[in-house]
Amino acid sequence: MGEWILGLYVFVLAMLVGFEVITKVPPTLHTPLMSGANAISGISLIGAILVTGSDGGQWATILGGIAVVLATVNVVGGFLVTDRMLRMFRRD
Amino acid sequence: MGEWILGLYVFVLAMLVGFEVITKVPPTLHTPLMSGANAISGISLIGAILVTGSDGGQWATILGGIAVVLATVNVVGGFLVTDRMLRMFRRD
Amino acid sequence: MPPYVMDLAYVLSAALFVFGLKKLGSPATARFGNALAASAMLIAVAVTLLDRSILTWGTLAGAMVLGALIGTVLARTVQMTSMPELVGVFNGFGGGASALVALAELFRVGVPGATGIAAGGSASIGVLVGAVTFSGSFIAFGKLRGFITGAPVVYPFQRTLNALLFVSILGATVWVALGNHDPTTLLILCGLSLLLGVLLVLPIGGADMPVVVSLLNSYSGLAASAAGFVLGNPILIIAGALVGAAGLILTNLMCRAMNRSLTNVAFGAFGGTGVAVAADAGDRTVRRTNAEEGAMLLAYASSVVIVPGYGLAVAQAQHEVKKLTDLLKARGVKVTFAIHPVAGRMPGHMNVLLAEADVPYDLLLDMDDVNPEFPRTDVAVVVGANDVVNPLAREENSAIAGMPILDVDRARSVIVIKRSLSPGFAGIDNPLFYNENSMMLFADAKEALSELAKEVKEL
Amino acid sequence: MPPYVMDLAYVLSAALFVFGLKKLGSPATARFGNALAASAMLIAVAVTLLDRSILTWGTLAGAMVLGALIGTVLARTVQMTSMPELVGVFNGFGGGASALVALAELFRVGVPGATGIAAGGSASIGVLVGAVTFSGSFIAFGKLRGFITGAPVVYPFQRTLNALLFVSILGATVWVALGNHDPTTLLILCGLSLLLGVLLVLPIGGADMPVVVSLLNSYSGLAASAAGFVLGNPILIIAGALVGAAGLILTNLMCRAMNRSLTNVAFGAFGGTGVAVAADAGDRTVRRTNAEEGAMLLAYASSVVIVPGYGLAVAQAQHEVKKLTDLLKARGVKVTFAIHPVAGRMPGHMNVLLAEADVPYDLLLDMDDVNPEFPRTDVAVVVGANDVVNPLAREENSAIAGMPILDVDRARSVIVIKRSLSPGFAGIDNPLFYNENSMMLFADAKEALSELAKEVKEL
Ligand SMILES: NC(=O)c1ccc[n+]([C@@H]2O[C@H](COP(=O)([O-])OP(=O)(O)OC[C@H]3O[C@@H](n4cnc5c(N)ncnc54)[C@H](OP(=O)(O)O)[C@@H]3O)[C@@H](O)[C@H]2O)c1
Ligand SMILES: NC(=O)c1ccc[n+]([C@@H]2O[C@H](COP(=O)([O-])OP(=O)(O)OC[C@H]3O[C@@H](n4cnc5c(N)ncnc54)[C@H](OP(=O)(O)O)[C@@H]3O)[C@@H](O)[C@H]2O)c1
Repeated sequence: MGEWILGLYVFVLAMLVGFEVITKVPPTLHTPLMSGANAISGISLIGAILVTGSDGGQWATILGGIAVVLATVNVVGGFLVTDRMLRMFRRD
Repeated sequence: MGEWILGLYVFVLAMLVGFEVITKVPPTLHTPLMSGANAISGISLIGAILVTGSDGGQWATILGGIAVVLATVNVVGGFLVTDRMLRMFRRD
Repeated sequence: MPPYVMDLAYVLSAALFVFGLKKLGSPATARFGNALAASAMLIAVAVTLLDRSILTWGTLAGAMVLGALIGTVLARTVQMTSMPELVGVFNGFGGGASALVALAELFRVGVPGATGIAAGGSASIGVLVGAVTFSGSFIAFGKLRGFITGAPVVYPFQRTLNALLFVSILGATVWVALGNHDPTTLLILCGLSLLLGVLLVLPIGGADMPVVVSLLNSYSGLAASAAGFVLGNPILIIAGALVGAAGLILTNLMCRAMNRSLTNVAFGAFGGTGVAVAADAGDRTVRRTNAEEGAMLLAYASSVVIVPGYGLAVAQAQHEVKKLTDLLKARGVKVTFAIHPVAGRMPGHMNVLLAEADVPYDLLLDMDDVNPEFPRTDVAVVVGANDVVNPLAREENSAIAGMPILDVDRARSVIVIKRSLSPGFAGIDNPLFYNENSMMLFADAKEALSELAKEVKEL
Repeated sequence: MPPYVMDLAYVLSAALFVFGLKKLGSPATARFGNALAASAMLIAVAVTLLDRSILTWGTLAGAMVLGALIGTVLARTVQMTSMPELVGVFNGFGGGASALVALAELFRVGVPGATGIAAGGSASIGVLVGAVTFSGSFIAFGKLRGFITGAPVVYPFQRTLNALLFVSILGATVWVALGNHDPTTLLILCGLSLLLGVLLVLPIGGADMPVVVSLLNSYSGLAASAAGFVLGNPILIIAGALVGAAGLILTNLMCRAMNRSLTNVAFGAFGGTGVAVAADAGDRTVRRTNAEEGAMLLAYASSVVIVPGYGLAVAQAQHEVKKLTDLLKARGVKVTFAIHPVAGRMPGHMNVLLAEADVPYDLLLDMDDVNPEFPRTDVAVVVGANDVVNPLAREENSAIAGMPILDVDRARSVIVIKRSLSPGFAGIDNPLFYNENSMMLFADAKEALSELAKEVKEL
């Protein structure tokens, strides 16, 4: 079994989990959920860190550095803004 | 990343899928569901085939051969009996 | 076939298992789900046979044909009422197979596949869990069949012995995991695990066996997963983990339907089937009736609700009840069945039983739907049911307090068909029998029902 | 730290992402879910920083601090009404990062990690999907902000051009996948993908942008997954796939709440916000009212339902509506809000807006709960809503046929606050305005509401 095919298993299973986990979400939560999921997709930050940190030549560092900035904005901003939205849905 | 750790990912994700997939099952279906899941757990047949077929010495063949018999009973019998049960839940 | 086609076929099989399991959980799609799971298995087996360098075709083919034959015969011939036993047996086989695979791999290559401790660990866990499943399932089978006493088995020094066993198994598992797999150690691990399976299930009451089988089912999934780790085969890991998780959820659902917790089942609450507390009739009297009077009551009623229970299954009276139903319907009587979720000795027991006799699915009403109907029901016929209609459940300090029951005592009149006043599974008396509007028809369910049918026909 | 601790930390992080996403989907636990997902991210980042042999700490630290700063400032300062834009921007950044990671890896090692075509393929897919997400998100941003016309952009040879673009991208992707990653090819692939993103989003109406952002969100997950394949990093694969799947489901849910299909959104149905079909008043007349009369009506009503819409958001009148509510409540009037699922321009728009003004969550009623109340309502106040209260939706061949609406026309009287008779998003006339029991209060929502409040206070 190659590493690649195991990756494919992981991908397929994660997709299935993703499909199952989100079922009935009330419209009120659509925007926060979208925003939270969006912050999770900033996971490419990990990739960006690996690429930048590994010292693979000028290009890799430059592209990786930009990627780190973009992904960090996505992650930090995404989670914060989601929390800000959700804080508003309070009950009296 | 070792193959082992990827296996762990696969395991954890599959467990999560398993938990999500079964939620509210009416009591009527408990027995067929149990029986169907039981047939799936006969998947060790694949392992038994690999062990028996690979010609790894007398012991492996004997143990493997018994395993193949047991697992095949589980798989074939399990799916058939589940179907037999489910065929009975018909609507007039 | 190029290797990546194989790999993709395995991935497809994994996805089909998931969909199959999902569909199995809902009534309308359950049969389709079972077919999906079966095709997933077929794909996985076919790919394995085609792809891997199979050397010893002879043994393999023989073993598979033999297994398929046994499986088919068992599946086709078994009585519907023996389903839980059969599932238990199959389950034991699956667990046994996983244990053997792990064992064979340990024999074959010492530490197989991947890195040391992880592989060794999963192999020894595979042997342990698989063997526990195997022996535990057969004790459950014995209890369900009645070979082994249904009552919880208790003996002196039980706790000390169990603790000792636990420690030794832990030791053996770690020892094997660390790379020591000479045959002696392996046999000791096997033996201890088999013993553990026996000792875990023996103390549990016979009627709780369906829950035990479901739990062992979850274990057999985990054992298959462990075997998957040993061989580095993802499809085993996935299918095993799916069953492991789904089985756990299902076990929980089953416990909840019986209004009990898993710990309560595992460590015994009210005894097993064998425990028959003498009926404490006191100074209360029951009203007896016979088939003739019963038939009159039924034939001239406008609505009848039949409440089947464990006794219907024991007497195998499903065809008789169907016949009586047809006769009454022909006379214009509205007949329905009230199905309690834990009537009988396995979930869905009554449904399976009545389906076997071709009682239309639509006539079977769930507890929540039928309870509001009882006050408007002329006659409720309780056939071999007891605990599920016991009004004591409404009292706070009874053994079955809190269990939801069928409110038959609210019907205009109640005919109870059973052989005596002896209690049911919970071993407690039933005040229903002494009610003003209750009549006892003491007889075997099969006989009573066919007599009733005969009398109705003659009216 | 031994390597397996790292590995286990990654596995833990993956599981936390799943739980976080699950919890995010239900109102009571959403905030906790977000926190879970954030801690999963923290764990993953910490493990990566600790474990991997990071060489160029300087650039890395600088870039992270910069990103965190920008993210924090944006998240804290943005107006609640600009949320969809902000999410769009963040999303674009995430997609861009994934594309850059794939690109950098291609630059760095030629074919990275695993075997040829698979790795090359995932890299080029990563670049493609990431770049589409990036440029598409910024067009969506522009449309939401109004930099770019909200109307669907149409130009000659649109189809031919798109087809050509598609073919060239397909060619470039395959070419790169096959192992050709000289800078020129990569730049061409990048450029074409960016163009594709622009051309895909441009033709979609401005008001559909929330759906587009959600779809692009799903893409950015897939891009992260692709980057994960490139680097052989399972946590990227998992988190990416989760978002990919969840985003798809969410997009579907959003479409369903608007009673449209995804194809319908993607290929334009009724135009964008800019399309203002002239109101065809014909010979019908409307009854006008003013703040004084309106205030009287409200103050002496016993029940008032306020129906907020897009105009409330445009006018930023959430605080004024809250003030009016408080004044009315002080006078003993029962005030509630009727929230249509697609009122405004993003799902939950009204909830977010009213929450910002501290309107208690309990006062907000869903469409299904409030509709039966209208016949018992004295005054319905429609504030900057139009399509969601348009009775034409009940007619079969109108542009919004079948869209469920709020039945304000069944209230005893209706006050409609908007600036003119011009139509809303769907661009169609609204017969509600000409009803007998409707009164139009032509004004900006903010002004009208504060005047009403002033008049109520003076009564
Ligand atoms: N469904 C499940 O999954 C499950 C699993 C485990 C435990 N349980 C437990 O099992 C019980 C089920 O309740 P239930 O009301 O169905 O059964 P029950 O309470 O066990 O009562 C069955 C009755 O049937 C009578 N009976 C036995 N053989 C008969 C025959 N040949 N003809 C006529 N009557 C016969 C017995 O009385 P006589 O001896 O007087 O005839 C007995 O009282 C519950 O306590 C439940 O918690 C259920
Ligand atoms: N929620 C979502 O997720 C979403 C997403 C995409 C599309 N949509 C669509 O958007 C529409 C939402 O319906 P809606 O009723 O909320 O809005 P609408 O139908 O678009 O109507 C908004 C009305 O507000 C008025 N308005 C604008 N600015 C104003 C101001 N400053 N003061 C007072 N009034 C003002 C406008 O009339 P005047 O110009 O006369 O003032 C306009 O008719 C639906 O068609 C829905 O399908 C919703």
